[in-house]
Amino acid sequence: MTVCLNLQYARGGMINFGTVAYFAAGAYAYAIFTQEPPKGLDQYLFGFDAPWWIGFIAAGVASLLFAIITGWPTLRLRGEYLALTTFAFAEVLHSFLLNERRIGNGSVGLSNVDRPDFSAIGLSENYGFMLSAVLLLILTSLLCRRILASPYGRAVDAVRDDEVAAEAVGKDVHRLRFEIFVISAVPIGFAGALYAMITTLVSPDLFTAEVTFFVWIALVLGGEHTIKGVILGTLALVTFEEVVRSLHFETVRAAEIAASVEYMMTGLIFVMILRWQPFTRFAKKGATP
Amino acid sequence: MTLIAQYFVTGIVTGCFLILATIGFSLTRRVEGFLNIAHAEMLGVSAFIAWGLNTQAGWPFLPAAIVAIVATAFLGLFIGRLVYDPIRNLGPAVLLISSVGVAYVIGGAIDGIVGTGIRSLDIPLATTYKFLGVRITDYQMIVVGLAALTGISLALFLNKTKTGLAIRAMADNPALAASRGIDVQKTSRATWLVASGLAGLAGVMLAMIATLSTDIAFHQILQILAVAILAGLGSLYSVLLSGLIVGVAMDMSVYFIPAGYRPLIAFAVVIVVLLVRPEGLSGRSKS
Amino acid sequence: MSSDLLVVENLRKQFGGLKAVGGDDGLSFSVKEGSFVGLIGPNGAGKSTTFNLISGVLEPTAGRVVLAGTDLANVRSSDIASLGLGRTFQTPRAFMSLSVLDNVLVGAKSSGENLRSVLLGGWRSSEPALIEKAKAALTRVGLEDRVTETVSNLSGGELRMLEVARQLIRDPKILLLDEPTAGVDPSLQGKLSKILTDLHKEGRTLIVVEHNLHFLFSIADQIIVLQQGELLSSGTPQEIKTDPKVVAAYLGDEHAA
Amino acid sequence: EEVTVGVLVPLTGELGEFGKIVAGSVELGANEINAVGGTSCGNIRLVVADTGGNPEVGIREASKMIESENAVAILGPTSGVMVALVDLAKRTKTVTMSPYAGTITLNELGGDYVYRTVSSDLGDGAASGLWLKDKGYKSVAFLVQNEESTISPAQVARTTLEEADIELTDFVVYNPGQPSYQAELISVLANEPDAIYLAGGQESGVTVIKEATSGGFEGEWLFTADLAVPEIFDAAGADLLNGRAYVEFADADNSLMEYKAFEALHQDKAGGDPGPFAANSFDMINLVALSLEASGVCSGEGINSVIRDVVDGGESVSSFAEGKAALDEGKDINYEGASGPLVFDPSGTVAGAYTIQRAEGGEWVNEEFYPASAFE
Amino acid sequence: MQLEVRGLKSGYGKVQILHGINLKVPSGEITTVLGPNGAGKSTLMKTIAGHLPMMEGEVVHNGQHLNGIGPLHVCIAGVGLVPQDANVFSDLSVRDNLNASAAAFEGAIERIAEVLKRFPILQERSNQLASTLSGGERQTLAIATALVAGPDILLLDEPTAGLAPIFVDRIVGWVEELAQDGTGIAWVVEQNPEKILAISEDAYVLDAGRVADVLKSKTLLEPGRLEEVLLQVHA
Ligand SMILES: Nc1ncnc2c1ncn2[C@@H]1O[C@H](COP(=O)(O)OP(=O)(O)OP(=O)(O)O)[C@@H](O)[C@H]1O
Ligand SMILES: Nc1ncnc2c1ncn2[C@@H]1O[C@H](COP(=O)(O)OP(=O)(O)OP(=O)(O)O)[C@@H](O)[C@H]1O
Ligand SMILES: [Mg+2]
Ligand SMILES: [Mg+2]
Repeated sequence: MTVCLNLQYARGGMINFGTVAYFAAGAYAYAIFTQEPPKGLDQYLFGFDAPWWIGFIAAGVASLLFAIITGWPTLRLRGEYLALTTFAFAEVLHSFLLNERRIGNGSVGLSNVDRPDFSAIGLSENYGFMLSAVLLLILTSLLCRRILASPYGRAVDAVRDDEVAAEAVGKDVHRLRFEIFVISAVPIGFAGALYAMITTLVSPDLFTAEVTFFVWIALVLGGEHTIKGVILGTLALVTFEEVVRSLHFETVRAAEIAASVEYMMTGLIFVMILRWQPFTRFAKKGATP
Repeated sequence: MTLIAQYFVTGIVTGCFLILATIGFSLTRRVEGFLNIAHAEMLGVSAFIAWGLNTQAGWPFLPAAIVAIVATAFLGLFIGRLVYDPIRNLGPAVLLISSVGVAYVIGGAIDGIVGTGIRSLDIPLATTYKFLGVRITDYQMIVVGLAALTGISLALFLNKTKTGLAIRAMADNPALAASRGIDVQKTSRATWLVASGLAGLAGVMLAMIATLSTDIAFHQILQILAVAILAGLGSLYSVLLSGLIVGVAMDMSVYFIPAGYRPLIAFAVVIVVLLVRPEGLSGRSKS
Repeated sequence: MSSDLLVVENLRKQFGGLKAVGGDDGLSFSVKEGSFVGLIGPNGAGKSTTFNLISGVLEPTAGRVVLAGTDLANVRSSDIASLGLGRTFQTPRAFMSLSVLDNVLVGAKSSGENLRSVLLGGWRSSEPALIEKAKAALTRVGLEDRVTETVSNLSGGELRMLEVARQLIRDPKILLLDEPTAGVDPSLQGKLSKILTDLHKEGRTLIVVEHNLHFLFSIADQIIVLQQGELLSSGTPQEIKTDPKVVAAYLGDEHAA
Repeated sequence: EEVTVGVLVPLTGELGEFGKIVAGSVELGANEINAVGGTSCGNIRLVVADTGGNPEVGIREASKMIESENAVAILGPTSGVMVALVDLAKRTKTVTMSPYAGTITLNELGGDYVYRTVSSDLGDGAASGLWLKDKGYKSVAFLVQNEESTISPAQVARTTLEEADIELTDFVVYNPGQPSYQAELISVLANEPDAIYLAGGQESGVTVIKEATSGGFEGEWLFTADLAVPEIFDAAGADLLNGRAYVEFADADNSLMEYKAFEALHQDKAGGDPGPFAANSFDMINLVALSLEASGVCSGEGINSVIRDVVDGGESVSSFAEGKAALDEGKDINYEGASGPLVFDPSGTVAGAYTIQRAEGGEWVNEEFYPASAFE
Repeated sequence: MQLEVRGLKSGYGKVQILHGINLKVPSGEITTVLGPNGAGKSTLMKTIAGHLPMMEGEVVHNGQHLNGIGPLHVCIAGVGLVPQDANVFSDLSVRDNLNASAAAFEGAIERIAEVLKRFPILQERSNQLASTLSGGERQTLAIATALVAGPDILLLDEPTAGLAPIFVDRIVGWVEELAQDGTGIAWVVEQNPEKILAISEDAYVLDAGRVADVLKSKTLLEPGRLEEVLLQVHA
């Protein structure tokens, strides 16, 4: 549980355009690079059997490349259209991975993904991953902070608020948007790699639109504007999910009822949290402007 | 050649279903200003009410369908007032996520009440007609007919009636609308009724052509989104065109590439069109 | 003798069937370096559209704009701005999520706007000077008390002055102002007129769209009058005031005196 | 004293129907076991969780069962979840077992800690292919849901047909969850095949059946296991199926004594006939209990070390009670399951038998039985 | 018949902007409201029209209390507002703007016809989206949409900002006629104050959320007097 909690934690740290596509790109890249070459029933074509850190770098590079590919044509889009088009790209990637068996083994996915050996540095696996996730999170937030607190971040905000006016003072809107788009994809790729290590499996099923929803939800729950709020929101969401799931059922009927009630509860609590916004307030209180 | 024509016609039908499913969604987006993810679940609500009345209570299809549509409309109104009204000023992102929550609640409730398994209405098997070698069933014709009817009547409603005009004015600038004698609350209620009623209609169509499982409704949200984006969010007339484009593109694609790629096609079309027209087909920019 | 800084040649813009600028033949005029031009005309004459065409916000249907020898065809509006052109908008455009100070700072060209210097932190040393400059600009437009506020708290007139401040920090060679006094109270109008004459004295070129003629005629040295997208008249304020065509189309009787 | 066994099945989503059968059957088994005093590790306590068929949820739920509930075994995951759990099972030394995960991926990954009481999908494919060939169709169209568990058997069946020179008019892979499958059907119908092989879920299956029929399809059908439920007659309409439709699924040999006993038990305790995979599920819990008993070690490791032995060599037993008695006497046992003899191959998979049933009078009735030996 | 504002306090959220305003807008008269930027003129207008909640005080029109009844009922009670910004439905055509604004009122059809006659530009542009109108055209439309309701009291928040002098003349003339027909008008003014002061009775000078001075408008027309008053306020 801790592992998964912290993984989500890391995932939630990716703000801005966080969508499942870059996450998947990272995870797949990691899997492909560390995978043994195909054999037997495997239908994928590549597998480089590289050590985990090469896979990790590859994950960052892959999501970077994917961000470049998707970012370039979508530059002209704004606001919701941009968000929804990246969403569309994610769906395309999903459908592609599902149908194109030569890359990721189709719907089966790649299983038994390599993971680094933490025992070498004297850590149990769970703590190892937890630590990596936290590390990734901290690095990412620091990076975000650094970028957002600079004139660069100011320009990015300005572009978001009013593109025409930003251009009128000489801001290269295209460059700024493209850069921020690409930069924010990289940590997501890394998180994807981490995720692949933890689950030891990548398959299209893991990277559905729900993951994107999850990120959005976390963002909104925590209030969109402070990094702290985002982290809080994610934590709250994960904890909440865990609490709902931590009840165990000893009869089938109970589990069955619980399954539908759980959905309803989850939904209800979203609605209520959003209505009264406790986390936003908390984050605002603690945040230094 | 007939084969291609057949794909085209099927595509039109698919498109018309998408239109029915999307148009209420777009209306909500336009007036209430957010993407109502729970819209897809409203289709499910209506489909299952129709199913329940039809197969469990033994009603004929038509009254069951009408009751389902009306009930869905009022449920939508109820949810709108209960959930969305109080948080309207918190912004579209909050509303959107709340609607995900609502979708969960509805989905869970349907799951709990109806349970898993397969359901279909107690109606005769579709009858197929052939025109110039191209097949079309009576149910498909109903879908096409209703899509056309809905499109036209919605256009008339929005342009020619006071309520329609009020809906558009309020969508644009609610504060000003109030100062121009438009009852914002009443209008908002009317919108929820109409949008949910449209979802109800699409749900009944869904029940008519598809086999119902508890999650089939939610599966539709991706395509609804695709059509809505392509149309230009919140624009209504372009939904008609964009539904047809997506439907035809998806179905025609089956002729050329494996059918598994159908959803990919829907979004690929969206991406391609948006690259040419960044604000969707309607091309209306919102600053 | 100073040369033409801005040349507009046969410029035309159509929206659907509506000929907003340039009529059939296109609009042509030129502006000398260091001059102070007033651009007036009835509502819907195409003044704002002309600004949008010059600054690259809109693409012309035909014709061209030459700024300091550079043909602006296919030059992006951010690049035009970098060439030294500044402009304000008729409806004030503020960056709503930023503070008043940051709104002005966005106008500055900071070294901290490329990623390398952001990551290395090299921009920090130059920032204080920019902030001073921004504060000075805010003082000049009378917003010195509101530096840290968020812009959504500003009133209509204040927003307009904020936009002027954002341009001041940029030191533009040529500045296009679209109705700078609309909604600005008389005492601030005085400030504004002082700012503009100062800028003029510093040798900058100004083009100002205004309906407030008392204000404009007292500071501009040349007036261009548009009507239905076409050049109706041009000349010194004195000439314009008495031009019967202008009186009929724009000024109305009482100004004729 | 208790020993915890996790039941991880889909209770919601497309496979919910099967998940319930499996969970119910495991519960039945556990009650039987506890009724005779439980294992030497104590009574069996079940914890049940829903995966909704989602591997990520599966991993999370399984980790929790193992970490916070000390489950010694996880029973019932579907294919996708099962594959996702392989690594976790081996790492945490927890036995993971499925009664219906036919996925071919497990043919490679399974074995240690990972078992199934059902044969691999490849067997299904082979059985279907065999049947289509034997039936003497000249042309067959394939409609296959876009999932590994349907595609891989379909590919095996396809090979069989190709070898037998039967014309394959279409091989359509479609996505489930659509309101209509008209587009996918166009070319299939245009080619007028003798039969359609439909490997899909229930919801898509029913729609496809209706749309094909109303579109003028007059040939016969062969379905795969998902449609082997009685509800299909209600949903699709019995007249569309009677005399024209067949279904293939991995099945217990219901001529066996052991199966009959299970059937009777099911009738008695749960009411009604056991559904698909019920016997396989019943066997899982018995295997776990017997292994616990045999090894005397109350952990996944204990189960794993003896699970192959309790089904091989020794006195034949067909229930937990019998096995317990035999073990108490110090004998080796050979558990003969309700679903068949249960011998694990190196990948932890049992060899399976397959049944073809025919639609008749609104019911599935037996048509053909392929014992495991048919595929040697 | 008149609109009377007594001891009005209001603001945005917890921030109080207006600190007790007293104001009368008699029927058939034009009352000007002036003051420096940020004095609270728009806030006053918005509060009267029901867009901002009142913290204290009351607004009475025709014996009816308008406190807290919301913008719709203020409008129905006969008080119309032309806001300073966002004052048209930008996604609607000019014609639909007028129709939507008239929908709830009797006699609106005739008033629409009259408005179109007075401002032929609106007729010409009747199918154009309001968002694409020029600044002045939009301002004209904004006033027109408020007038088609036939209000008893009209609140104008800088209605002539950005209008060409010739248009200003026309609007001033029109408003004067309305006043003669009995409409009470509150006019927030900055540009062209002379034209409005010339036809108005009382002038309220606002500063920092308070009424700094109430004068006869005509007195402000003396050369330099206006600047003097405003500068005094600033000091
Ligand atoms: N996007 C557009 N689509 C259609 N017509 C437009 C568009 N933008 C402007 N127009 C029209 O072009 C004409 C010129 O508009 P412009 O804004 O340039 O006028 P202006 O001279 O600035 O007037 P004002 O003094 O009222 O601001 C107007 O009639 C306007 O309606
Ligand atoms: N939405 C808001 N939230 C908080 N404060 C606001 C808001 N709008 C305006 N203010 C503040 O209220 C004060 C009065 O604003 P108001 O708009 O009423 O001024 P005004 O007199 O109309 O000025 P102008 O002539 O510039 O339009 C200003 O100090 C402004 O900063
Ligand atoms: Mg203009
Ligand atoms: Mg104001």
